[in-house]
Amino acid sequence: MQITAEQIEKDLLRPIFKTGRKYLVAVGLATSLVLAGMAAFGYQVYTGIGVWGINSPVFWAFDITNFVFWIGISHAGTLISAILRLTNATWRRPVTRCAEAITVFSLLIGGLIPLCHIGRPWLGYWMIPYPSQRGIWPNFRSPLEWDFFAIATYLIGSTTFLYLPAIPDFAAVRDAAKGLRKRIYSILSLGWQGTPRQWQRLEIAMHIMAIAIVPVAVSVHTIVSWDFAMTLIPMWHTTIFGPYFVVGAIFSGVAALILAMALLRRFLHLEEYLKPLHFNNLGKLLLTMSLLWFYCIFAEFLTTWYGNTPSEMAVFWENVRHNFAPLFWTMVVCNFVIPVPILAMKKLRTVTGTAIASCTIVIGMWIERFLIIVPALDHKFLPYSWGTYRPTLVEDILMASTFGFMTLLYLSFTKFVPMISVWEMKVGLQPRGGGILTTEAPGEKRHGLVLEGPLPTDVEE
Amino acid sequence: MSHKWGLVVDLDRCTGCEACVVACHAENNIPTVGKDQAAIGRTMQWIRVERTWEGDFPNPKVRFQPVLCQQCDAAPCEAVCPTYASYHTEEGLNGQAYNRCIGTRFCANACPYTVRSFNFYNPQWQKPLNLQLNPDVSVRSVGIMEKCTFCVQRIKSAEIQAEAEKRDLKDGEFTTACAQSCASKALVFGDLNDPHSEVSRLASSSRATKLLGELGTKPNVTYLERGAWQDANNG
Amino acid sequence: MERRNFIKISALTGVAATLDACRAPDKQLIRFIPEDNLIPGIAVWKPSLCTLCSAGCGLQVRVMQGDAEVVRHGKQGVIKMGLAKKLEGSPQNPVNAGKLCARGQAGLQVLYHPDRITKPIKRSGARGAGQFQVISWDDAVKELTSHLTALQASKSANVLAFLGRPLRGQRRELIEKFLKAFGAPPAVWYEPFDEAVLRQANFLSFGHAMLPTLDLARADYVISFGADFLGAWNSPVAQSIGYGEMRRGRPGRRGKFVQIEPRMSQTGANADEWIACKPGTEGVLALGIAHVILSQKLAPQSAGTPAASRAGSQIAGWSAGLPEFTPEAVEEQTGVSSAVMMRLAHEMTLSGSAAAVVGGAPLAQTNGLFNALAVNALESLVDAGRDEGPILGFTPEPPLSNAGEPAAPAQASFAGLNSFAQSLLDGKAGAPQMLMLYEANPIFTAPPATKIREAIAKIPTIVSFGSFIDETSAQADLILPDNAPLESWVDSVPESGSFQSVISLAPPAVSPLHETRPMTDLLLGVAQQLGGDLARVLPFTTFDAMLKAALLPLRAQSGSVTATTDDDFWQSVQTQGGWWSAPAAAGLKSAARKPAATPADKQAPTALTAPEFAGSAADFPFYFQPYVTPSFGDGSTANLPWMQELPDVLTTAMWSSWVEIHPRTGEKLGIQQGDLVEIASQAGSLRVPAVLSPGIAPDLLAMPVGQGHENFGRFASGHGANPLSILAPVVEHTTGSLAWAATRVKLARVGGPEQAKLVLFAGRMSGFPHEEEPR
Amino acid sequence: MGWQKWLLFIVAGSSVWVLAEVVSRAQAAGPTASSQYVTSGVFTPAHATAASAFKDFLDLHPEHPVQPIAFTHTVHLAKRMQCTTCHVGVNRGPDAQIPNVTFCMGCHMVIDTNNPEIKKIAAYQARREDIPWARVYNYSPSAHVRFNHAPHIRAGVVCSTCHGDMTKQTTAERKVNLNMGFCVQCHKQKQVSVDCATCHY
Repeated sequence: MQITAEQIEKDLLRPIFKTGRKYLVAVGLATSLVLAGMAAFGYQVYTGIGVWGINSPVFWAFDITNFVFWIGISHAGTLISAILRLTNATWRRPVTRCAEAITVFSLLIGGLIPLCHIGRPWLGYWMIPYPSQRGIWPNFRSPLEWDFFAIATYLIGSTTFLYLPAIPDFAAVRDAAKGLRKRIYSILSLGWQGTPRQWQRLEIAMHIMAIAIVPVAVSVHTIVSWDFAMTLIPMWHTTIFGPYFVVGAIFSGVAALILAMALLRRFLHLEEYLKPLHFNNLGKLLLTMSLLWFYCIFAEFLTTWYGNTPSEMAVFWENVRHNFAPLFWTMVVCNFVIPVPILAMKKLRTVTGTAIASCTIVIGMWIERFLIIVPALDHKFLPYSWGTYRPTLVEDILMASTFGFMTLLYLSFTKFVPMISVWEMKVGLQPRGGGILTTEAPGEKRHGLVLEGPLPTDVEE
Repeated sequence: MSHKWGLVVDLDRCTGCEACVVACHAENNIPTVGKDQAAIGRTMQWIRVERTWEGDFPNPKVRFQPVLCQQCDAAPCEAVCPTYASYHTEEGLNGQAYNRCIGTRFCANACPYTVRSFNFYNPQWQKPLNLQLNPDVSVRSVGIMEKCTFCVQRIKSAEIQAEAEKRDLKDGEFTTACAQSCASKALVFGDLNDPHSEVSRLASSSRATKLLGELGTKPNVTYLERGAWQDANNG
Repeated sequence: MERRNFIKISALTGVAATLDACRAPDKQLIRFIPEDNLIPGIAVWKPSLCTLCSAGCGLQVRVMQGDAEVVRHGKQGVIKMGLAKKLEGSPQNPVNAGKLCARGQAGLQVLYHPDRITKPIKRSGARGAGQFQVISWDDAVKELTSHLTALQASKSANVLAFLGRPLRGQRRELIEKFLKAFGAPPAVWYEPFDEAVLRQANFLSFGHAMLPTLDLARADYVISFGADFLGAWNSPVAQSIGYGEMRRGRPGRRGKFVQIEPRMSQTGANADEWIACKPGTEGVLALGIAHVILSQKLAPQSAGTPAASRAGSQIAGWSAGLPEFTPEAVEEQTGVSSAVMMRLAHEMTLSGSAAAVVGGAPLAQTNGLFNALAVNALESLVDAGRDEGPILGFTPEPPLSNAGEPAAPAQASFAGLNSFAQSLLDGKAGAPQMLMLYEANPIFTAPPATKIREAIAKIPTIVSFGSFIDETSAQADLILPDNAPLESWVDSVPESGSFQSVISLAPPAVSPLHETRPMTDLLLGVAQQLGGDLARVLPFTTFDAMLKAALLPLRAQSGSVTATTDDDFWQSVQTQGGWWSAPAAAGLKSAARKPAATPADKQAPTALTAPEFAGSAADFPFYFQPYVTPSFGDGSTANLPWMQELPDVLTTAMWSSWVEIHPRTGEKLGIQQGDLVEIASQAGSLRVPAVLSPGIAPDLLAMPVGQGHENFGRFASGHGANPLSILAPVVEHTTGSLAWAATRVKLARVGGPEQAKLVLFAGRMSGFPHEEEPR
Repeated sequence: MGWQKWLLFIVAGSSVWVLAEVVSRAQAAGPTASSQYVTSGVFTPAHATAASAFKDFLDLHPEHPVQPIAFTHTVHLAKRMQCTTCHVGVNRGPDAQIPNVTFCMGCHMVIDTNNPEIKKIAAYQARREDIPWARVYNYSPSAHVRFNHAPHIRAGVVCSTCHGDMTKQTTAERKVNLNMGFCVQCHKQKQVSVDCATCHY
C-alpha cells in the first residue's frame, strides 16, 4: 500500500485540528507539574535557596544535574538531523522534526535552570553583557559565561533550524485552516508561496544551518563540561570531559528521541510514518553511543585508578564502592548492561525494544550527571570538610517539573506544528529522493512540489 | 608602595583553642545558623580549626590546623565567577563584592579549601543580639557567597588613618581579628611586600609550607610545620 | 522559614503598591535624646573585665554609636547609644596581654542576649512554673527590704543565706561584709569544679593556698598530670601565651611537653607525648618518676632545698627515697611502662628548666590530695634550685588591706553546699528561710544526689540577682536582674596568670540596655536603708565609691599607676583597667615560690591511698570522666549561640553533647559513631550520642559538661545531657571536695543516629585508621 | 465533564499543598515564644515587605522626605554656619552626626524662641525625646557598601558634590543620584582606586 500526498497531509495535519481527550489529560498533568514547579520556585525565592538540600561543600546537586541532563538531551535533535541531512540519509525525513523539537525545548529548559539555581535569581541578568552606569562587564573568563553564550547561540541556531523547514508546513496549515488560526499561520509561514526561488533559498539556508549547527552543538556540550573540567576539583579536572560529555549528550539525546518517537507513534497514530526501520536505525546509533559512552567512562576511571592520586581515589571509591555505589552500578546497568544486549540483537531492536533501552538510558544518564557532580563535590581535597547531600522535596518537585515542562512544551508543539515534516514526506514520495525542484512549475503552486516518477526506495518496510 | 597581605600560621604554636573562630564571628557579622542547619553543613564560619587524628590508643596524635581563605594569587574561585563578584583586589586579596554576587556558588565549588560560606537563608539575629553587629562590615543577605576577607575593613581603616597622618603603614599597627585574639601567637598577619615585617620573616622560615601547594594556587597563607622535641634549630 | 522574608518578586506584581509605599512614613518608634556623646562611625576603646571565668582577663571594649531599642522613662523607643561591638584583650593587663579566649570573645552575647531578664520580676505562678510578672523597681526594692527587715525584726538574721559563684575582689568583700553586718552566716560559694584540693595541696607543699602560675615561656620541659591548661583550667589565656613562647619563642629551643591523662584533652592533643594512666593513679606515677630521679641521683642539687624538702615532706617515704614506688610497682598500678618512667625522669632532669603540674581529673578522685601532693613533690624535685628560678610559682596578692592571701585554704565549695542542703533537708531551727542567689546554678551543677533541688524548694523566700532564668533562678520568688558585666563596675583579683599582683577594675563600658540595676548598688542601697551596723560597715551609695575607697591606698605602692592626687590615681586606674605592681624581674620570679604561710599544725605526711570509685567494676565496667570544655565552663555559657556553634575542638560536635568512647569499646558493644547510648551509674542514667575517639582509654567514658540544660533560654535548653546529673556524691577524702571523676558507669546502645541527632562539624570524615576503608 | 474536574483537582490540589507547605514552615520557624520580661523579635537583612524589596531592586528613593521639623538649611548657612558645625565628625570618620535636640536647643534657648518650629523642638526636649529626622541619603543594605566621609573631605571633595547646594535647600533633598556610576566616575576622574574592595566589604 502506498501513501498518497493527500493521505500524508491529512494524517500529519490531523493532530493540529483535532484534540483528543487523552491529549487534554496529558496536558493537564504536565501543567500541574509545571505549576507545582513554579510554586516551588516561588517558595525558594521567597525563603531562600536553603529550601534545597545543597550545603557546604555540595553547592551544586540536582540543579546542575538537571541542567547538564537537559542540555545533553538537546544534542540529539539538531545534531542528528543536521548530520543526516548533510549525508542525505533519506530515512531521516520523519525523524527530523521530532528531534529538532526536542533540541529546542530541552535547551530552553536547560537554559532556564541556571537562572533558577542561583542564589539571587532576580539578578540573573547580570550575566548579560550590557553597558550600565556601574561600568562592569561580565567575567569572560568564567565557564558559566561561556555557557551563557554557547547556550544562547545554540538556542538561536536550533530554533532557526527547527523553524526553517517548518515554513512550508506552516503554509500547509495556513491553507487548510480558517479564521484566527489562518492569520497566525500566515504570519508564521512568512508569506511562503512555494515558488522555486523560495525552495532554493530554503534549501541553501538549511544547508548552511546544518553545517553551522554541528560545531555549535559539539561545542555547547564541551563548554558545559568545562564548568567542571576548568576547576581543580578531583575527578572534575580531567581532559576527557569534553568528548565524554558530547558522547553522553548524544547518547541521552538519541534515547530521548526514540522515546518521544515511540510515544508519538503510539498516540498520534503515526505507525505509517515512524516505522520500525527508523527505530532500527536509531537503535544502531544508540548502540554505538552506548559503547562509546562505556569506553569514555572506562577511560576516565582507568586513568584515575592508574594515576592513584589520593584525592581522586577518594571520589573514585566513593563512586564505585561506598556511598554512591548503588547509584553508580545502577547507572552502569541502565546505560550499558541492559541496552547493549537489546540493541545488539536484531531481533530485539524493535520499536518496543529500543523504547525500553532508551528508557533505561534516560534514567541512567540522569544518574550519570548526578554522579559526575555530587561525589566529586562532597569529597574535595580536605577530608575535614567532606559532606553529604540529600535532596529535599522542593528539589524533587523542581526536577519533576522540568519533565512536566518538557512534556507540556512538546505536547503544545504537536498542536501547532506537524510533528513530521509534511513537505519532506512528500518529497520522499518522488523519485529523486531529497531533490528539490529547481525549475519553475507554475501549475503546482501549492507547496511548490511537483510529484512525479517512481517512489523512493527507502520508504519501504 | 603597594601591599601584599599575608598570614602565617605556626602550627607548632596553635593550640586549637578556636578563639580565632569566635573573634571572626564578632568582627565580621557572621551569623549562627542553629542546630538544624549546622547538621546539614551550613555553618558560616570563615575560619575553622581542622583536627586530624593519626594513630590509635595508646599513641594517638592530633594535629590542629586553622583553615581560612588562603587568599591565593592564582585563585581558582576568581576565574569562575561570571560577574566578577569574586575577583583579585589591587592588594592581592581575593575580594568578594557581596552586592555583585548572584549566587552561582561556582566559586565555592572551585575552591579546593572549601572555605567559602554561602547564605542559604537570610541570616537572623534574635534581638538584641543584632546590636553587636560591626557597622564597618556589611550584613550579607540570602544568596550571597562570603568568605574571609583578611578583615579588609581593618586594612581600609588603617590605610585611611595612615593617609590622614601622611605616613606609611607600620608593621603590627593593625591585625586581623583572628590574629589579634590568638594567645599563643600562632597567627601572624602583615605585609609580605615589607621585607622587615614579622610575617615576611616567618614566611621565609624553613618550616614554611602551603596548604595544597601542589595545586599551584599560590596561597598567601603560609603554614609553619610542627616540630618535634630537640628539633628546634629553626624558627 | 522566616516571618519577614526577603522578597523580590517579578516585575508583574505590586508596581502600584510600590510607588505608593514610597511616600508612606514608616511606623516609627520614639527617639530618645542620646545619653553619651559619641561621634558616629568612630570607635572608642573602653577597658573592662571578663567575668566568664575566674581568670580575670582584662578587656578592651570597642564601643560605637548605634541605634538600640530600649525602654526609657517607661516608654519604648530608640536611642543612639554606645554599643559594645567587639571584645579584645587589654594589652596592658599582665594576665592576658591583649589576648582573649573563645569564651571571652563571646562575652558580648551575654550583654545582648535575648533571654536576659530586662525588668524586675516576681513569681506569679507556682514555684518553678516559670510564671513571672513584671514589677517596678520601687516595689522590687521595697519587697527585698521588707523581707530583710522582717528577718532583722524577728531576730532571726541568721536564717538569711547567700549562694553565689566564687568571686575574688571587692564584690565578694561587699557581700561578705553585708552578711556579717546583717548577722547572717557566711555566703555559700559554690562551683562544681572548685580547686579546693589543689589549693590545699599547694598550701601544704608550697605554703600558698592558691592556684599556681606557670611561667611556661621559660620552660624546656613540662609534664602535666591532667591539667588542661590550654583549654579550660586556671588561666588559659596566660598559659596559652606562655605555651606559644615555650614552643617557638626562643630560636633554637623548643620545649617538650608531656601530658598524662586517660582522656585526651585539648591540651593533651598538643603534647609531644601523651600518656594514658589509670584514673586516680597520677600521684603514683609522679612518685614513680621521683623514685627514679632520687634513686639514680639525677637531681642531687635540688634534694636539699627547702622547697623540695617542704613539698617532699608531705609524702610518706620521701626522705627514704620512696622505696615503695619502684618503676615496676608503679607500672603495675598505673599501666605506664617503667621504661617510659625512666625516660621521663632522665629527660626532665636533663632539660634546662622543667616543671610538673597537676590539675583536673586527678584531683577529683577520692585520693585527689595525694595525687596533688605527689606531683607537687616531683615538681619541687625537678624545678627548684635552678638558676632561672622555678617555672611554677604564685601570683603575689595585691597589697590591699582587705584582700590578702588566705592563711589557709577555704572550705571546699561542695562541702559548703552539702551542709547548706543538709540543714534545709533536716529542717532544724536556724535553717535558711531566705536565700539570695547570685550567679550560681547548683540545681544544674550539683549532682542530684545532693538533693539541692529539694532543699532549695524548702526555702520560703528566694531572691535572685541573676540576668537569666536558669534551673535554679527559675525557683526564685523575686528576680532583681543585675547589669551585664559590660554595663557594670567590675573588679577582680586574678588568682594566677601573672607574676605581678593584679587588680583588674573597670567602669561600665556601655550604658545599661535594659531596666536592670547593679546588684552591688542594690545591696549598698539596702544596707543604707536598713541602717545600723550595715550602714556603718558599708558607708557607700554606689559600688564605685567602695572600689575607689579600697584602691586608693595603692597610690603609695609602686605599680602601674603613678599619680600625685587621689583623683588622678583613680582616673588612671579606670582608663588603664586596673592596677598592677611593677613587672617582676627574673630574680623576683623565683621568689614567687617563697612560702607565704606555713601550715599551722604540723600535718603528717600523706601516704599512698588508692582511688575508690562509686560502683563496682563488675556492674559498672567503665570509669566516667566529665570534663570542662573551653566553650561552656560549668554550663553557665551554654546559652551563648557562638559557643553552641563552636565545634568542639577534638570531636567537632556542635549544639549537642556526646560521650567519647574508644572505637574498640564501641565495636565490642555494637556502638557506632552517632548512635544513641545510655550511660548509667548508681546515681542515675542519661542518654547521649556516641563519638568514637582514639584519644581515650578503652575502659573510660568521657563527657563534656555544660549541655543538658532543661531551662536556660532558647539557645541552651534541650540540647544534650548533663553528665553531672549521674555523678555519685563521692568526695575527696581530706578536703570534702566533689570527686567528680570517681563514678563508675555502664554503657549500652539504645538507638541510632536518628534518635541521637549528633551534629559533627567535620563532615563524614573517617577520622582514624581502622575506620578507613582498605584502599 | 468528569475529566476537567479531575484536572482542576490536580492543579488546585498541588498548588494548595505547596502553599500550605510554605505557610506551615513559615509558622513553625517563627520567633520563639517569649515572656514579657525578655526581648523578642528577629533582626534580619531581609526586606520587611515585598514593596520595599521591589523599591530596593529598582533603586527608588523618596527625593524629598518629609521631616518632623521644617528645618531650613538656607537660613542656617546664610548665617555663616559651617556644615561641620552641626554635622560633627564628618571630617573625622565615616558618618556625619545628625544633631540631636539638645544640640539644637543649645542655640535656640535664646534665638528665635517664638518660631513655631522651634517651639516644636523645645517640646521634643521637654518630652525627653529626640527629633525623628528622616534619612535623606542612604545606601540600601543590599548595596553592601561602606562609605567613609573623612577621606573624601581630606581629598577636597566639597559637600555639594554629593549633597547638592544646601544653601538653596530648606529641608534636605536628594538632589544627586548617588548610584555607583556616580561614585566610579568621580574616582576615575581623580585617578583614585576603583577596586571593588575600596567600598564594598
